[in-house]
Amino acid sequence: MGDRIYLDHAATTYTKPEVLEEMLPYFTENYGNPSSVHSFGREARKAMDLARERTARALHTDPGNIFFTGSGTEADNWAVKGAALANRKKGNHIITTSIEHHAVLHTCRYLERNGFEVTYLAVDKYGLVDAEQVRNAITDQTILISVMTANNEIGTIQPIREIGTIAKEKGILFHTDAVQAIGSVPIDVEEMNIDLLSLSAHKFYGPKGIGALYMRKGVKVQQILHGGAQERNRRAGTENLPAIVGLGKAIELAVQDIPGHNARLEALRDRLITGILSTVEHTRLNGHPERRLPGNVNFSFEFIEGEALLLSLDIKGIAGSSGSACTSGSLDPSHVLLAIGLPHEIAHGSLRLTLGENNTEEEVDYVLEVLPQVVQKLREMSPLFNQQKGGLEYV
Amino acid sequence: MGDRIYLDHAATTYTKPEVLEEMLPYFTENYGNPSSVHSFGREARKAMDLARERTARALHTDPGNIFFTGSGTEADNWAVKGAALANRKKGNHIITTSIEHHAVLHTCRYLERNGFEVTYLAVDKYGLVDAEQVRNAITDQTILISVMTANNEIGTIQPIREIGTIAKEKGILFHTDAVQAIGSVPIDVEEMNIDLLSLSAHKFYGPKGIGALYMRKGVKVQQILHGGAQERNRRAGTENLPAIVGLGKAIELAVQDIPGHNARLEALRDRLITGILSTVEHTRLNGHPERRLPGNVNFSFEFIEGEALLLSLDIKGIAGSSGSACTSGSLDPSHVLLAIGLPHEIAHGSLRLTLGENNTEEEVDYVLEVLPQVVQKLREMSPLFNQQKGGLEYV
Amino acid sequence: MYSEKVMDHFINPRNVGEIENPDGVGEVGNARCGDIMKVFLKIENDVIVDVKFKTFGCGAAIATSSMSTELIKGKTIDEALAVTNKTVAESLDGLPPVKMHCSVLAEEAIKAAIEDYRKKQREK
Amino acid sequence: MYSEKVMDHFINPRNVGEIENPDGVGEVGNARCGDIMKVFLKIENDVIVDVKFKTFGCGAAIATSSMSTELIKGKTIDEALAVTNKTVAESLDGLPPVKMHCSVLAEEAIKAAIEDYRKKQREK
Ligand SMILES: Cc1ncc(COP(=O)(O)O)c(C=O)c1O
Ligand SMILES: Cc1ncc(COP(=O)(O)O)c(C=O)c1O
Repeated sequence: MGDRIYLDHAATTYTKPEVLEEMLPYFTENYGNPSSVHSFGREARKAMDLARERTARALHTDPGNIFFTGSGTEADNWAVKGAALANRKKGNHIITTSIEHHAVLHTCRYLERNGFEVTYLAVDKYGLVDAEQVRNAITDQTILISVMTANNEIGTIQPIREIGTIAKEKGILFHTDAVQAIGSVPIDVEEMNIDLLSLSAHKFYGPKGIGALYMRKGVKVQQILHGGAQERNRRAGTENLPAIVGLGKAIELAVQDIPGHNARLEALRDRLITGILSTVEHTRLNGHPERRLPGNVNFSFEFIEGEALLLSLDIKGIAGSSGSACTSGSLDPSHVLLAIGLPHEIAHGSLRLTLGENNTEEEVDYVLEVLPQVVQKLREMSPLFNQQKGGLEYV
Repeated sequence: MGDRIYLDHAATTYTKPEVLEEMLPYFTENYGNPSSVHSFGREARKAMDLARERTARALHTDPGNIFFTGSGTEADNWAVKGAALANRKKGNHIITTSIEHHAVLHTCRYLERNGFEVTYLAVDKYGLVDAEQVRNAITDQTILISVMTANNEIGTIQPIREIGTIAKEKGILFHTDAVQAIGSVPIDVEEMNIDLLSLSAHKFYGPKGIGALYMRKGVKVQQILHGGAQERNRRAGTENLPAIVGLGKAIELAVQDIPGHNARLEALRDRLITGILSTVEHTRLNGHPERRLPGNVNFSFEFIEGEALLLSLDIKGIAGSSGSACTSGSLDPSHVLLAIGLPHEIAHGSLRLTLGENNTEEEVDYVLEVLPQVVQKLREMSPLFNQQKGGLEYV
Repeated sequence: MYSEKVMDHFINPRNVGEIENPDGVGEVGNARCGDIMKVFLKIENDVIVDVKFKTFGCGAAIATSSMSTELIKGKTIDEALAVTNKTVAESLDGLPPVKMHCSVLAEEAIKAAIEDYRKKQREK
Repeated sequence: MYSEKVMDHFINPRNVGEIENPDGVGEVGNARCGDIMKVFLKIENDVIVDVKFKTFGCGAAIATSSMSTELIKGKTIDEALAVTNKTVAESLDGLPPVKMHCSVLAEEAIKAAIEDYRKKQREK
């Protein structure tokens, strides 16, 4: 056990040493621009081709369908804006969910300001979208469905395959934000009828600042970054070669043994969940009890506020995150927690602990030792705790 | 002298070892997300703040005016699209030049398809824009002037200060693409009346996949990447911390001793130019004889084609680039070479050699030994050479 | 993000708790917004002889609660009323801009408690 | 980008040069597009006994010139006419898609030279 315990892998992961190692030569030695004719350029191009192949293999598609971007956010923006604008003549309606990442939600808001109509599907108390609800929301104007594979806050895994089938049946483009899912949810874009898929390397032990968009061949998507002819003339900007190499290596490692990876993380996750439920009262597990990411733990602790909880844990060497308004930079707590029906006061008291490959049982046990004390201390300070011994009411 | 000579620094530079060294801990140790509350996040935030300060210092502005992007291309897209769309109510006219990088030009074409009017100013035979021409192009609809600080192909340095003065006088936003200029042209955004400035780290020995946009406080620019609240709510996406750290270090080094850096490169550049002019006939130096980037050498060799020249040089271990259509992936040769008045057939035979900090006199002398032989060999193969012993005619 | 002083008052908050039969009680904020502060005062001869607080809120809310109660302890009511949110923030070596509202909360809670005391006095 | 064969024919192009008093000459392409190929034929009894070329163009243009002239040397006119751009590209172990037009250039230059030869025969 190190001196600090990192339990915020959903925010970002470390880059694995073996990934970094593959990247290093591309900074100082093989630093050519893949578009260049000379030997430096050819070496770069070769490395890029390999990374594209590895990425394609992980998604069960052809390298020609993979386009590298500067982030998961850019991939989401490109998919949603690009598909909407390119298919504007067919219709102006988009279906998404109320618990998407802001990269999708705020892009939808932008499109709403520009003449599109967006349906934000509600989710159930576990954060699950109902595929039939998607079907019912379709109108003759619907051109795009965007539903994330797995939620970044509460870890709920959506019925992507079912939604893909409906989208295909209706001839509507289907985008999924798989940023949190890569390495935990097996993806086959063909089988799952996915037309567009976003991913981001720093969520699966690759470097930050590199993502990819899978686009099925023939799908019409407008360009959003204009300039040079890179990425087969669809995404301009000198290719970020070291990061592309890192993404390729990281995704290869990430999909190598998903069942094994999941089993390991789920064991830790369930130990943490069970431990918390059995030691801390007035506590609620957020997200789906079974259909959840293997590394995701999300709790609401009544009567206390999330940032204070995070700081207290941080002092004890535990790094987590929260959907509290105080940590989101906005006035309201997490839109995801509100969407699953938590009242504001409960949502403020949320804690997300996301496990990664290096976490150990020992670390989990340390958290289980410290967390109840910290919660207790904050509750004793809280005016809400005394007032309502029985706990606040919520659905 | 290494076994290969890299003379394509305008395409991309290697990352300096001392830059890479500062980046490394942020991959595997201090890998936190700068938006996180915990100690990993705070370390990340601190490193990001330092990088922003260093960048601001290099441009003589406040850190609050610096926004990191995923590339120079993104910075250009953001500046031009963002300023145009945010100021649409004031007018729909943009002034730029015919020799901008495609990141600006193709963005302007996109805006033209969306109701904007763009004036593409002509340049003289040296690639120079006339500031008075800018003034004359202004209409009551003009909302943005975008002129690059220095050209990436022929190295010509524009009268940015004069254009800035005119823009300020007329109350029009002024953007400059300084991607090629950082480290060679001293920049003071205040003195030069620049409202928006794009830069890209991999052109000054920083990493690829990271750029920055300077935006003067109060300037209205629309967001182009929607999502999280990063970069003070103006550019979404998890911050690419290692690359941001690298940009900060690289720009600090790049502006440390611009006169010294320029003197060294100019000596090599002029040795190369003089050497080529004195050994190869039917040859033309492209770009301005004095107002040019210290590392830029650009020649047209009549009767031969650029890609063949590049390949031949590559075989001899010399890495350069060309404005030939065959290397640009388009049907026409470089728009810059055409804009300075070269006929197509001459533009095809262009060679750009761009020097960097590690190049030596010995390397230049090797190029001067090899290049005339290579040109001669290709000319002897060319049907144009025999036909026209006197050389083709052009203005 | 937070100064050392803020962290000190967050980790070891002074004056946490309740006062039985307080002379004045003030509660401001609401749970919906994620911030509630409740202040209890014991007052003798217009002097605040004891003060306690309970706070539901972020690190800054707890630290400003702690600091502001320290600042008014042993002071006269008039002196306590002169303690502004700026004073509290400065005594903590500053607060991040997005957290300034927490110091306002502390100021308001104290004012509300004194108001409550005065009301009770008038009612006596 | 290029196969080893392409690079070999680019570095050591076969049949470069001109033939004095050729029996047929063909020139296709233009300098504006960056590609010109000129083919010179020496023909005896309908057999191409010698062939030379001059090319202004990229690496692929030079390599296809070299390969296509090799392929027709010693062949009858009919055999030479049967050499398509696909044959040339395949003999070079393939060309990048954006360079396929270069092989078309080579095929056309040879056809033009044979056409020229036939025209001259008819005029005799
Ligand atoms: C579900 C989801 N989508 C999109 C993103 C955006 O990815 P990035 O921060 O790499 O731009 C994230 C993470 O931040 C995410 O969790
Ligand atoms: C003048 C100029 N502007 C913009 C760019 C684009 O920068 P990047 O490739 O980093 O996106 C480049 C280089 O490619 C350039 O030379």
